[in-house]
Amino acid sequence: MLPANGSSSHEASVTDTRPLARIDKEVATPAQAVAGIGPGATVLIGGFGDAGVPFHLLQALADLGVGDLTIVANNAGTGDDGVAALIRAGLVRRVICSYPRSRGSVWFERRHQEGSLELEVVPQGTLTERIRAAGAGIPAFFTPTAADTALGEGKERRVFGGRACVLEEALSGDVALIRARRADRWGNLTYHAVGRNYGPTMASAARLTVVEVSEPVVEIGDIDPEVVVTPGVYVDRVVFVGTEN
Amino acid sequence: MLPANGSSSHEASVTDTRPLARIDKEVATPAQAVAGIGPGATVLIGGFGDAGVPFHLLQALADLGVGDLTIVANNAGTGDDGVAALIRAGLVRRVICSYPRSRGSVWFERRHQEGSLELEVVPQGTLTERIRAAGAGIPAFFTPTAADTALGEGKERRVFGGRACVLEEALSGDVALIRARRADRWGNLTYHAVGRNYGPTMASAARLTVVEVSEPVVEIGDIDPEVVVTPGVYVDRVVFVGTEN
Amino acid sequence: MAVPAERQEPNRAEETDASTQLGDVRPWTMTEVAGHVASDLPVGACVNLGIGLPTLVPGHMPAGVEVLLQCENGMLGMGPRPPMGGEDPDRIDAGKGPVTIVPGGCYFNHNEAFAMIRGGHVDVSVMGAFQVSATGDLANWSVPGELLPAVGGAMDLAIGARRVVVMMRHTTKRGAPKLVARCTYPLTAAGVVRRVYTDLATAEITDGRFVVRAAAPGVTRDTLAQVTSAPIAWDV
Amino acid sequence: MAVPAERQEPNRAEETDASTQLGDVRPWTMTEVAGHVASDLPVGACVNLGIGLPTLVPGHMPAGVEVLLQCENGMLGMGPRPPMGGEDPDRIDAGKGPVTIVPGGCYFNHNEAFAMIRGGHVDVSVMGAFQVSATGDLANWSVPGELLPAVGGAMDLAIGARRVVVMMRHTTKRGAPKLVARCTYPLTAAGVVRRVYTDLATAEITDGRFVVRAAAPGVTRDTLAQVTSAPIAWDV
Repeated sequence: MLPANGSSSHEASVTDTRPLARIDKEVATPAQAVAGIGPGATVLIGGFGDAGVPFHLLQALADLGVGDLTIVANNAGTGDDGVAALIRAGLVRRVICSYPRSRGSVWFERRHQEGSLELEVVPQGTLTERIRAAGAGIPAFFTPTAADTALGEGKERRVFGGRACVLEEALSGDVALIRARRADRWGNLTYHAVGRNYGPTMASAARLTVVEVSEPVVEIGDIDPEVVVTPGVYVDRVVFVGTEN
Repeated sequence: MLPANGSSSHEASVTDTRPLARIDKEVATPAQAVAGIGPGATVLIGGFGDAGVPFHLLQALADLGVGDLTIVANNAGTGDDGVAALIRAGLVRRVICSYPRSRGSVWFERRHQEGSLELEVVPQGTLTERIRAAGAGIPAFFTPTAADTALGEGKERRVFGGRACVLEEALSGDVALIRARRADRWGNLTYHAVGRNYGPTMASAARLTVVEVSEPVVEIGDIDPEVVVTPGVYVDRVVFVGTEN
Repeated sequence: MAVPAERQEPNRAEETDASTQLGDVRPWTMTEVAGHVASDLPVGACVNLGIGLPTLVPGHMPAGVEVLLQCENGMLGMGPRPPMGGEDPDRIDAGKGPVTIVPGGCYFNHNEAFAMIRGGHVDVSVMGAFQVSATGDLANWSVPGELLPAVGGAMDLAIGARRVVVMMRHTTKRGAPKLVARCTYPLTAAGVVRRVYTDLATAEITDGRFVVRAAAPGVTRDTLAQVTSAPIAWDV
Repeated sequence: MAVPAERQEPNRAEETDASTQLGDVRPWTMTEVAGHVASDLPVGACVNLGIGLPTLVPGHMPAGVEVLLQCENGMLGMGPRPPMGGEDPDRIDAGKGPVTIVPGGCYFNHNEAFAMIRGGHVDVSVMGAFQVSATGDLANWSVPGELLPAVGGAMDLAIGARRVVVMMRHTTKRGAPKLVARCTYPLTAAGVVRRVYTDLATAEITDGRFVVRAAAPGVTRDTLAQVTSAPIAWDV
């Protein structure tokens, strides 16, 4: 996702010194990978339980120390790492998630009780569909999920084919932080098992998509074009972090 | 997609003679694969140009001779085969497609001029998104495509984020006919190059999904679970037809 | 996460057994109940199992009967727990416990998993519940006045699966009925439950009643009426 | 299928050259125009090329400059036409001609291809057009009164790509202006075109005018005004 500048005329551009002729999205460290994320950012974070959680990127973001973040994730983090590290450090203003209450969500519960953390609970399928809609250029959609329940209150309601539905709007991020298995230097990705979860969807829905990968970044052509799961066009930065978490 | 009968109590079902304990979706011939498709059916047909067109299934459907069909496809067929075979035989009442006018769409043009064929033209991205919505349980969505154009006339219009959009409804089929490369007996599919096109989406959006494959059907476990493109749950029948068209 | 595992923590567990105080009644064990659920699953069905009690079901499938277990985090063909040492943090079920994948299984992303659920491609969803009403209303995601609601995929499964069945104990720990005329807990979805499997009875939901199709040994019409707060019919 | 190949059939072609009748003007060839488009593509950009004239662009990319060509039928990294005998019916471009895939390319389904387009992930869409207005309105899918309209992906690309540019001849075969104050042909989308590349000029669309950034040899303000039916400014 390059900014579509192209503002030079073709004559001017003859003397244009192009900064790069080669696309290489790899960066060396998680710190470089999260550089530039600013206070108040909305951050989409992949993972379900511990599967597919970009722990290294989250630690780097916690170290960066920017606050007032809105976090969009399935869970609200457990223990001291991952999303919990951000919440513990007081960097999070708002959490949009499906399942905040997990065994070990201590930091989330503490900050929430303190009143310093807003919470929006979204049904899991609606959460992923809202993110997908943002990536796919769909501003809003109707879904039967949560119609006529407490989570559908205040939403526009309409009946389709005899079935009550609610209107849900797209949910995009300033940044997406995800974890994948393999990447090439163009950012094409494959995943490992259910670590895939939110990755492909979140990658499409943020202005800056950052990926940690468990295998060393490979050259273009090393991933079969038939098995790429996330096309590189959705990816901005890739950092190799290995398999240990 | 089994009908969820399960109407027997657990006691009755002890003596239930289950018809099959093994899932095997392979059938022997294209004729068997299209058996049971009735007059008036809405048929989703994969393919873009000649890529991914299920020519064998379409010929079998033409041979079956059921009429009054509604065809949903990208194109309206060229030459004498594929979708054109159905139109030529007078079996089609209505075509919902994106690009009806291709070089060689002789049968479509003839039947359309005769007035025996209704046509609904849908922008390509809206067509695939309407089919996707049907498969994903989304009854309707807003899209900026075609807003304030002739193809958006008569549709509900609403502005999101300063941008005009129209409301589009899900488009499902009674049957989907698609072409893939490899299938296992559970119906898991992989595709070949851009032959993939509408296949995965249409497979999810029909009550009966029928697939012709270019390679012999393999045993379960022979396709890497990471590279399956269409999960078998969307597939009802598979027939091996080889690579020649 | 059809039913939260956290619901079963000691301080809020409503899953212990009050039914044993009903005279001669010999309630089914939940293992037996799992067998009842399993024997009703059609061959080839795509089945989503909520966490907690429903995870007992696969252990009771007849050998050689192929059923596809769908996991909403992105897997079809979920297999049993791996042997010790074979766990993979990226191969877990909805309750975050380690699992395997069977031959014929596949992975997909979360969005696809819920498209599959909401789009009607899951044949049977087996869930736990706090309350089920005689019109099929389901309450299994939140308790009244809760500070930290957590819904997970419960609402998607409830409206999306072609057949929703509930597996639970017949009453709360304190003996309060969970089969009710009208749910007092927040709804997950209205009118979706087709059948309940409890330790006292298996009942279909039809015409605003629980129609009993099987009852545990010693369960009489009177005993069942005592612990059920909804119209009951018998068709055993 | 941003612009239908059928538009170029002899009986309806509007793509031949009327500009050569303008005195000393030496119009650029469409090959030269393709070079103008190519030289403005940012490195690493994701670019969708309409069928017809825009397919000339890849041949003019500087060697070693990596640009991702997106094809709306489900491919990123579209490569050149294969050698004779290397054609594959499943490896075609939007115009249905045989192509290859470059290292780093990948396949995806049609729905994903259009999610990518509509979702703003295509940086530049290069299209042909019947008419472009001074406010960026685009008309390239249908002619007035047409019996058999066919839209393809034109509307999706027009509203979805982050930058829409048009490559076309400056006038119709009969010499009628294609750069107009207001389109008389059915719109593909309103206010989307940012730049036009013709055989006579390259112009940015700004503030309701065509701002000329470059002109072919011999093109004067007067000659351009003769064949353009819209406000023009010069900023060469």
